[in-house]
Amino acid sequence: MTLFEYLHYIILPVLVISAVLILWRFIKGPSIADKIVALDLLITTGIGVIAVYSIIYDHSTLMDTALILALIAFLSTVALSYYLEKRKRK
Amino acid sequence: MLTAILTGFLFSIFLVFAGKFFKGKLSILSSLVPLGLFLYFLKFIPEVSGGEIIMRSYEWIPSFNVDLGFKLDGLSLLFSLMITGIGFLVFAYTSSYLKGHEYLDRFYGYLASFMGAMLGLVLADNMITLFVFWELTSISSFFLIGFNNTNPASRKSAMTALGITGIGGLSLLAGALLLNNITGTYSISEMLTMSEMIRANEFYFLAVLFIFGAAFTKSAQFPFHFWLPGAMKAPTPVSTYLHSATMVKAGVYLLMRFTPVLGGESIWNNSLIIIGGITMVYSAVHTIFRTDLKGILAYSTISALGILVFLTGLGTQAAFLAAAVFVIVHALYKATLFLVTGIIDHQTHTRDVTRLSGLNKIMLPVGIAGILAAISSAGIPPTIGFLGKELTYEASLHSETVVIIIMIAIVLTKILLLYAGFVAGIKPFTGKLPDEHANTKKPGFILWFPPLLLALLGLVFGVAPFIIESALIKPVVEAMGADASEIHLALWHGFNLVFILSLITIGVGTALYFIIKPSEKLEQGIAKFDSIAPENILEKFNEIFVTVANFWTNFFQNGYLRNYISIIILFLVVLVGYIMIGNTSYSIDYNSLSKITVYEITTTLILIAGIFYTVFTQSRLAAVVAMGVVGLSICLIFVFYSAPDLAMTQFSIDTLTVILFVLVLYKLPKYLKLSDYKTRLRDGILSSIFGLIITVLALEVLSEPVSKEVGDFYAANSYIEAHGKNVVNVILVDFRGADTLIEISVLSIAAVGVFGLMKLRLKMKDRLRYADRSLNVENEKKKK
Amino acid sequence: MEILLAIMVGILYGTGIYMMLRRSMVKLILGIILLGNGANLLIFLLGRITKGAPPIIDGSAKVFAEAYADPVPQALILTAIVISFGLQSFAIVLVKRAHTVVRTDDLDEMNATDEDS
Amino acid sequence: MRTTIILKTASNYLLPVLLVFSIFILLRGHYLPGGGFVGGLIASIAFILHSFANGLSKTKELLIMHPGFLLPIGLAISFLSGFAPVVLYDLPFMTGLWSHDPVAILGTVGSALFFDIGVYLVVNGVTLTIIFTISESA
Amino acid sequence: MIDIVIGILATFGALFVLFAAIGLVRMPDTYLRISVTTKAATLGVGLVLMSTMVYFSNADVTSQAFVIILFLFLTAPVSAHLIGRASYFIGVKLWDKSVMDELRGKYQKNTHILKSIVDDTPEDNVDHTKMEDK
Amino acid sequence: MNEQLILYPLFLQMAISIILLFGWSNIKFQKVFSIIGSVLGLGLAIWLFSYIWNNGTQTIQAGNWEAPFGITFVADMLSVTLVLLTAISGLAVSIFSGASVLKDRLRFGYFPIYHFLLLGLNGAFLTGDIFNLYVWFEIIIISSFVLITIGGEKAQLEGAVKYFTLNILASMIFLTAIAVLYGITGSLNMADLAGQVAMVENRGLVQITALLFLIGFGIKAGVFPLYFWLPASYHTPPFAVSAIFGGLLTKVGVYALIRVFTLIFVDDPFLNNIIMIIAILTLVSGGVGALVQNNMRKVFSYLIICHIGYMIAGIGMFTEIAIAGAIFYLIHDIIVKTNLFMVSGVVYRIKGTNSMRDLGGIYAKWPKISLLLFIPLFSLVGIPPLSGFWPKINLIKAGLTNGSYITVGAIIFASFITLVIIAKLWAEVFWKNDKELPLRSNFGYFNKMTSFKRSQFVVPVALLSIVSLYIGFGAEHIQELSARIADELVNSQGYVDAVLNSKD
Amino acid sequence: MKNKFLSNILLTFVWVALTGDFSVENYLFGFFLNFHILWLITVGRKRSKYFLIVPKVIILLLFFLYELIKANLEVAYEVITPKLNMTPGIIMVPLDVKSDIGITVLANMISLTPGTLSLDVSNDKKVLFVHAMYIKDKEKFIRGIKDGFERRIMEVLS
Ligand code: NA
Ligand code: NA
Repeated sequence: MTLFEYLHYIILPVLVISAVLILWRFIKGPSIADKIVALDLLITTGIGVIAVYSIIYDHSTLMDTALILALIAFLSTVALSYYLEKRKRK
Repeated sequence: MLTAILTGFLFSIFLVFAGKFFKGKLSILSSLVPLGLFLYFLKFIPEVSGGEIIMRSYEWIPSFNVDLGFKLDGLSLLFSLMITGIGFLVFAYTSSYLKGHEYLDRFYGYLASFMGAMLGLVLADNMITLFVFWELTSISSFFLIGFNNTNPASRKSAMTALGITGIGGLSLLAGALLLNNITGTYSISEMLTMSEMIRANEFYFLAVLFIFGAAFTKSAQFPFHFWLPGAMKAPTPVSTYLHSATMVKAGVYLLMRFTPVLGGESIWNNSLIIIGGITMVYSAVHTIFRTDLKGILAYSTISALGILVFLTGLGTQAAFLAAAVFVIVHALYKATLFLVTGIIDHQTHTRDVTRLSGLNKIMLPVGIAGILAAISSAGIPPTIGFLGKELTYEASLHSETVVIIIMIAIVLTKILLLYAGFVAGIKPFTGKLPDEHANTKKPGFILWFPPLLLALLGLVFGVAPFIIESALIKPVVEAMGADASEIHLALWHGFNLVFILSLITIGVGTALYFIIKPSEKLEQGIAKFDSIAPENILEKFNEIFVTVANFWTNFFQNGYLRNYISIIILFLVVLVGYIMIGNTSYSIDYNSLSKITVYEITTTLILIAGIFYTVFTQSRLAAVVAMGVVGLSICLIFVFYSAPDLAMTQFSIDTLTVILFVLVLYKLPKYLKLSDYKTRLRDGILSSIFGLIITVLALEVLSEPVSKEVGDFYAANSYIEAHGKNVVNVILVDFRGADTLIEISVLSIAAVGVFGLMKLRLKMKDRLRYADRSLNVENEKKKK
Repeated sequence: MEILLAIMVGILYGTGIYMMLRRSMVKLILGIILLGNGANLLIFLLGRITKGAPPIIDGSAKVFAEAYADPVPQALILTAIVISFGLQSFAIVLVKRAHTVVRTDDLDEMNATDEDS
Repeated sequence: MRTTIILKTASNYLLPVLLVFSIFILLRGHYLPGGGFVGGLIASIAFILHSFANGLSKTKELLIMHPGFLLPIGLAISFLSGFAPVVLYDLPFMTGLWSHDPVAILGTVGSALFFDIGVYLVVNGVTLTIIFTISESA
Repeated sequence: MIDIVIGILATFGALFVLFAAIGLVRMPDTYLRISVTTKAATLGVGLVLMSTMVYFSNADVTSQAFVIILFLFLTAPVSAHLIGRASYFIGVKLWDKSVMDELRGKYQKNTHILKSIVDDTPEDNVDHTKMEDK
Repeated sequence: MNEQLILYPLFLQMAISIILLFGWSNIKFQKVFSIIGSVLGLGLAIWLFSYIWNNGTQTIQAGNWEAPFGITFVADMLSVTLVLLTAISGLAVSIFSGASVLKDRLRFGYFPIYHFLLLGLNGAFLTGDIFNLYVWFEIIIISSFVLITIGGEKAQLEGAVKYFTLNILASMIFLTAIAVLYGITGSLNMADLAGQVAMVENRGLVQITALLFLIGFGIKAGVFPLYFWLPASYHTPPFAVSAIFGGLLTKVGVYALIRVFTLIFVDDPFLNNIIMIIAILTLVSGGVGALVQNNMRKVFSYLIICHIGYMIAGIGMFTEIAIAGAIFYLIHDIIVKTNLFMVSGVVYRIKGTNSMRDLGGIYAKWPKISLLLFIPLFSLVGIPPLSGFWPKINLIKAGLTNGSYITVGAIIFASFITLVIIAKLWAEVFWKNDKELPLRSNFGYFNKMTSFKRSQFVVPVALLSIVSLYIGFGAEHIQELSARIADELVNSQGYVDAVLNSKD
Repeated sequence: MKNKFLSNILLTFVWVALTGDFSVENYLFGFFLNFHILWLITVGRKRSKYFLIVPKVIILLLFFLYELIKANLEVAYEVITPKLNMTPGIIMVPLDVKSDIGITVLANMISLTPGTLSLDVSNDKKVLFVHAMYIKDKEKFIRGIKDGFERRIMEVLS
C-alpha cells in the first residue's frame, strides 16, 4: 500500500466518518450552541480533509482554501455567538 | 389639395395659441375657413362633371407604400362640398349659438380638425391614409360629443361613440391590410382595376367583412346604431354637422367607394340590403316613440342611413342614382332640422316636442325653414325630397329579389320618416303658442339664416334638378361604377306605380301625424323593450366582460407572491417536461463519468442533510447555521474538483451571508408554521418535479460531446499573453475583465442600496406625500 | 460522481423553490440562496468536472503539461457568486426593512399593492 | 458591553495579520488562488472581526474614512485600468498593458494588477458598508 | 522514510479528529462538548497539516501550513470561550452530574457584565436554577 | 479605431456614476451633473447611431482577445437604436428626477444608481456575449432594486419584495439556461453560439434551452403568465423611477428575446407557436387588466404588459415584416411609456393623487398641459398618425400573411381596449368635474411651484412628446430603420460575420 | 515607537513566511507594507508594552505542548472508553496577571489543554471562570493553573 492509497482509503474515510458524527450532533443539537460548535468542528475537519486531499493529488494550491477556511470559520463562530448572546429571549 | 385638407388642422393648432382672439365677437370670422374651402372645391365642378378625375399624390411613408394620395371624383367632390358648405353654415351658426361660451375657441378647434379629417377621409385614395383620417374623425368627434365634459352623460356618449367607431376603425385597418395582401397596393384606384381578382380571392369574404365592420359602425347600422342617439348630448351644431352631412355618412361613403371594388357579389349586395333594410325600418319605428326633438332626428337619421346602405346594396344604376340624390336630400333637410331644433332649444330651453307649438309667431323664418325641410323629408313636391323618394321607389321596384318585402319595408320607412319630419319640422311651429314660451326671444340673423338657406336650397334643387344633375349626381353614379350617361333628373316622372306609392306614403304619413301625438307614454312604452335593445345587450355584455376581466386579472394578480412563483414554475415544468418526455434519451455513458469515492459520497450526504435541515428546521438560526454546513460542503466539492478559487470565494461569501443574516435575524419574528399540510404537499410535489427536471436536464447535457475550445485558448495564452498562471484569475481580470468590472459595480450598487435602505427615513410629511393617498385610504377601509 | 452531483443540483433547485413558496420572508431568502447555489453547481457540473487538476500553471512552466479543469465555468461561477452576494445582502436588508415597516414576516399579508387602489 | 477581553485582545493582534494576509492574497492572485475578491473579503473580515470585538465606533475610528468611499475609488481604479489602453494606445477596452521588465515581488506588472486592486478596494468597501450599516441600525 | 513520517502524522491527526467527533457525540453537555472538541480537533488538524508540510517540504507550503496551525491555535480557544460564554448566558444547563457552578448569579442579564462576586440584584442575574428547560 | 465609439456610451455612464458617487452628498451638483451627463450621452448615442447607420455593424473585442474567446461588444442597428432611445428617455427622466424626486432620496445615491441603471441598459444592448448579458442584467436589476426601494415605505416595500423575488427567479432561470448552453456548446459568444447550436444534434435539448431563455427573459419582459411582479410594483416608487422602468426595463427583456430568438434559436415552429400563444394571452391579459384598474400608474403598468404582447407576437411570427413591426413598436413604446409615467407624475403633482376616481377637472384648469399630455396618451392608443399606429400595420399584415388570425384578432382587441382605456382615463382625469380633495399640508402642488420647477416637469414630457410626434409623422424614417433592423436580424449571418471575422 | 517598530518587524517576518520568498526585496516590501498597515490601524491609539523574552517564551511553549499532548491523550481515553467518569463543573480562578494580553494568553492556553475551558473573565479582570472536566479538589486545581501556566506567562510578560 502506497502512501497515497493509505491516505485515500484510510485517512480520508476516517476524517469523513468524523464529519458524519459531527453532523449527527449538528442535527441533534439540542441547543443552538451545540450546532455552532458542530459547524465549527466540521469546518476544522474540512481543513484536514483538504490537507490530505492536497497530498493525494499533489497540488499545494488547494492549501490556500484550507487557510481561508480557518480564517473564516473563526469569524462565523464569533458572529454566531455574538448573536446568541444579543438576541432577546422570548 | 393637401393644403386644403390640412387647413382645418392648422387652424385648430392655431387656435390653441390664438384661441382668445376667436372667443369674442370675431368668432364668426372662423367660418371663413370652411367658406374658402367650399369655394375651392366648387371650382372643381366643371372638371369633374366633365368626367375628369383629379389625382394628387404626395410622398409620405414609402416604406409602407403609404402616400398621401388624393382623388377628386364625383363622389369625393359631392362629399367635400357638403362638408365645407354645411361646415361654413355650422361655423357661422355656432358663433351665435355658443356666443360667449368659455371654451368657444376649443369648440372651433375640434370642429376645424373634424372638418379636416372628414375632407381627408373622402378625398383619400390610399387606404391607409383613408384609415388615418377615418380615425381622426372618430377622435375629433369624441371631443365634440364630449364637449360638455363635466356632464357624465356627455362623457359616456363620447366614450360609446368612440368605442363603436373605434372598433370599426380597426376593422377598416384590417380590411385595408388584407386588401393590400391580396392586391399589393393600398391605392383604391388601383384596386378598382383588380376588382375581379379580389372577388375571386379566397379572402374576399373576410375583406368584405372588415369593410362592413367599418362602414356599419360609422354609419350607425343595426345593431351598432345606438351610439348615435347618445351622441345627441353634443351641442346642436355638432349634431348638425356630424349626424346630418358628414361623419355618419363616412360609412356610406366607404360602401359607395368600394362598391366598384368589392360589389357585385351576392354576399355584398344581400348583406347591405338586409342590414340597411333592418336599420331603416327599425329606426323609423323608433321615431314614433320619442319626444326629444333631437332623439327623433337621430333615429330618423339612422333610418336614412339605412336607406342609403340599402340602396347601395341594390347595386343597380337606378339605386346608385337614388342614393346619390338622397345623400343630398338628406343632408339638406336633416341639417336644416337640426339647426332649427338648435334654435328652438337655444331660445326656449326645451326640446320636448310635446311642449312645443306655435313658435312661428316668434320665429317665422325658422318656421319656414322647418316646414320646408319637413316637406322635403316627406318627399312632397316640389322639393328635392320628392325626387329622392321617387328615385328610391323606382330603384326598389326593380330590385332582383323579394320585391314585395323590399317595397313594404321601404314604403313603411318612408311613411314613418314623413311622420318624423313633420313632428320635427312642423309641429313646433303650428298650433297655439303655449304660455311658457310667450316671452321667448327672436333668434338673430346668424342663427336663422343658415337653416333657411339650406331649406331653400332643397326647394331650389327640387324645382331645378338640372343644377345638380351633371354637376354632382352623374359623376357620383359614375364613381360608383355605373353608367350615368342616360340619367336625366326631373321632378315629374309621370303617373305610374311609383307615383301611386308616393301618394300612399304622403297620405298615410300625414294621417299618422294627426293621429299619433308624441307623448311620454309612448316613450315609456318602448322602454319596456329596452332589455332586448342592442345597446342594452351590449351593455350587459360589457358588464359581464368587466366582471370576467376583473376575475381574470385578480385570479392571476392575487397578491400572493407564492402563487406567482408557483405559476411561473408550473409553466416551466409543463413546457420543459413536455419536451423532455418526448425527446430525452435517458442514457448515461458511465465510462465518461468520474469515479465515486467515499469522501465524495459523504460530502454529498452532508450537503443533502444540510439542505433538508435548512428546509425543515423550525428555528431560523438553526436554518442559517445549516446554510453554513451547505456552504462548507459545496466548498469541499469545489476543492475536490479543482476549483480552489471558487472554494475560497464561495466559503467566504457564505460566511458573510451568515453574518448578515445573524445581524438582522434577531429583529425578525420567529418562524410560524403558516401553511397547512395540503399546501406544503402541493408545493413539495411541484418543487420535486422541478428538481427532477433539472437533474434529468443536467444528465442529458452531460451525455453530449464536450468542447473546451475556449478554455484551451485561455490556458494557452494565460501566461504567454496575459502574464498570469492562475487561469481563473486571469479570466477574471483580463480575458473576461469586463464581466468583473460590471460585477464590482453590482456590488457597489448593492452597498449603496443597503446604505440608503437602512439610513434613509423619510420625514413624516414626505411619507404621506409619497405613499399614494388613495391607496392608503383603501387599505384602511379594508382593515376595518 | 456526476450523477450524484446532478441529483444534488436537482435537490438544491427543488428545495430552493420549495422555500421560496413559503410564506416567511426569511425562508424566501434561504430559498433564493439555495437556488443560487444550485445554479452555480449546475454551471460547474455542466462545464464538466475534473478531479485534482486546478487550472493553475505550475511554477516554472508556461503552459499546462497535464490535464486541467476547464477554467471558464469557474470564472463564471465566481462572477455569479459575487453578484449573488450583492443581491442576497440587499435581500436580507430589504427583508429587515420590510419587516420594520410592514410589521410582518408573513408574505401573505403583503399584498396591498395588488389590491384595487 | 458585550465585548470580552479575550476576544478584544485576540482581535487586536489578528487585525494586522489578516490585513497583511489579504494583501498577500490579492497580489498573488494572478499566479495562485486568490485575487482581488478573496483578498478584499479577507480584509473586510479583519475589520468586521475588530468591530465585533471592540465595537463599531472603534473600528470606524481606525478606518479614517467611511468605507463607502472605497467604492468610487476602487471603481475608478478598475475602470481606468481598463480605459487606459483606449486613451493611451487606441487599443480595445480592457486590453492588458504590461511593463517590459518584471518588478520584484509582483512579477510582471500590468494593468490587470491595478484592475485587481480596484476590485480589492470595492469588495472591501462594499462588505464593510453593508455590515456596518446593518450593525448600526440593528 | 518520509512517507512513513507523513503516514504517522496523518494517522494521529485523523485519530484526534475522530476522537473529537466521538467526543462531540458522546459528551453529555454543551460545555463538555466544547471542551473536548476544541483541543482534540485543533491538535488533530494541526498534525495533518504538519504532514503536508513534510510532504511538500517547500517554503511556500510550509509557511502556509504553519500559518494555518498558528491561526487555529490562536482562534480555537477564543471560539470556545465565546460559545461557552454565550451558552451559559442563554441558559444552556450543565450536566446534572456536575459538581459545582461558580458562575451562577454573576452574569448581569441586561448589561452582559460579568462580576467576580454574586451581585446584590439577584433578579437581574443569570441563574440556571431559575430557568425553565428549553 | 472608430469602432472604439461603440463603448463610449458605456464609458460615459460609468464615469458619470463614479463621479456622482464621489460627489455623494451635494444634491445640486448631482442634479446638474446628471443632466449634463445625459446630454453628453445623447450626443454620443446620436453619433454612434449615425456611425453605424453609415458603416454597418461594428464590433470591438474587449481586452483585444479575438472572438469567440474574449467578450465581444457588437453595435448593430438594433443595439444602437436602443442605445439612442435609452439616451433620449434617460435625459428626459434625468431632468424629471431633479424636480420630482424627494431631496432625501437624492441624498442617498439616487443619481449614481440611476446612471448605473443606464449603464446596465446600454451594456445589455451592446454586448455580444451571453454571460456578459447576464452580468448586465444583474446590474440592471440591482440598480432597479435600489431605485424601487430607496426611502421606501409600506406599499413601496411590499411591491419591492415581489419585484425583487421574481426578478431574481428570472435571473436564476437565465443562469440555468446559460449553464446548459455552455454545457452543450462550450461557448458564450452569441455569434459563435449561433453556429454551435445549429450543429447540436439533440434538438430536444436545444428546445429546452430555448424555453429556459424564453421563460427567463419572459419574466423580465412581463409576458403572460410571468408578469406578476410588474403590476405589483410599478406604481409604488417615485414617478421618475416608474418612468424609466416603464420605458426601458421590460424592453430589455424583449430585446434579449429578440436577440436570442433571431440569432441563436432560430425559427423553431414549436417555439414559435408557444411564443405566439404567449403573445396572444399577454395582449388579452394586459388589456383586461388595465381595464379594471383605478390607479393611473396601474393602468399604465398593465398596458405595458398588454403592449409587450405586440412585440412578442412580432417575434413569434418570425417574418421580416413582423419583426419590423415588433421593432417599430419597441421604439415607439420606449418613448411613450416613459412619458406616460411622467405624465402620471405631473397629474399627481396637480391633484395629489393618481386615483382616477378622485381625479378630474385638469382639462379645465390646465388646458395647455392637458393638450401636451394628450400627445403621449393618444400616441399610446395609436390614433393615426400618432406613433402607436404604424407598427400595427406591420404586425397585422404579418399576421394576415401568416394566417395567424387569432393573433390578428388579439392585436385588434388590444388596440381596441387600449383605446377604450385611454378614452376612459381621459374622461375621468381630464374631463370629469374637479373634485374637492382635502389639501395636504406640505405637499408640493403643481400650482404652488415656481415656474422653473414646473418647467422641469413639463420640459421632459414635452421632449418625449416631440419624439413621439416625430415617430408618428416621420414614420417613414422609423419604418426604414425598423425594416433595416429586421433585415439584419432575420439574415443574422451578417452579425455572425461581423463578430467572428472581424480584423482590427 | 519601539513597539510599533517591533510589530513591524514581526509582521515583516509573517509576510516573508507567507509569500515564501526570502529575498531582500521581499523583506523590504514586507516592511514597507506592514509599516503602512500599522500606521493605518494604530492611529490615535497607544499600545501596551511589548517585550520579547525569547527563552521564557520557548519554555512556555514547550510546557504548553507537553500539557497539550498529555491532556489530549486523557481525553481520548475518556472518549473511547464506554463509561463516563467525569466530575465537571465551573470553577472561579482568581487572577494575578493583570494585562489583557496576559489574561488572554492564559485563558487560551487553559482552553487548549483538554479537560479545561476558559469560559470568561470577569469585567474587573479579577477572576477567570474555568469549566473543568475533572474537579476532585478545587484548591489543587486552582493551584495547578497558577503554578503552571500563569506563573510562566507572568515571567514572559513580567
Ligand atoms: Na418596463
Ligand atoms: Na397601442
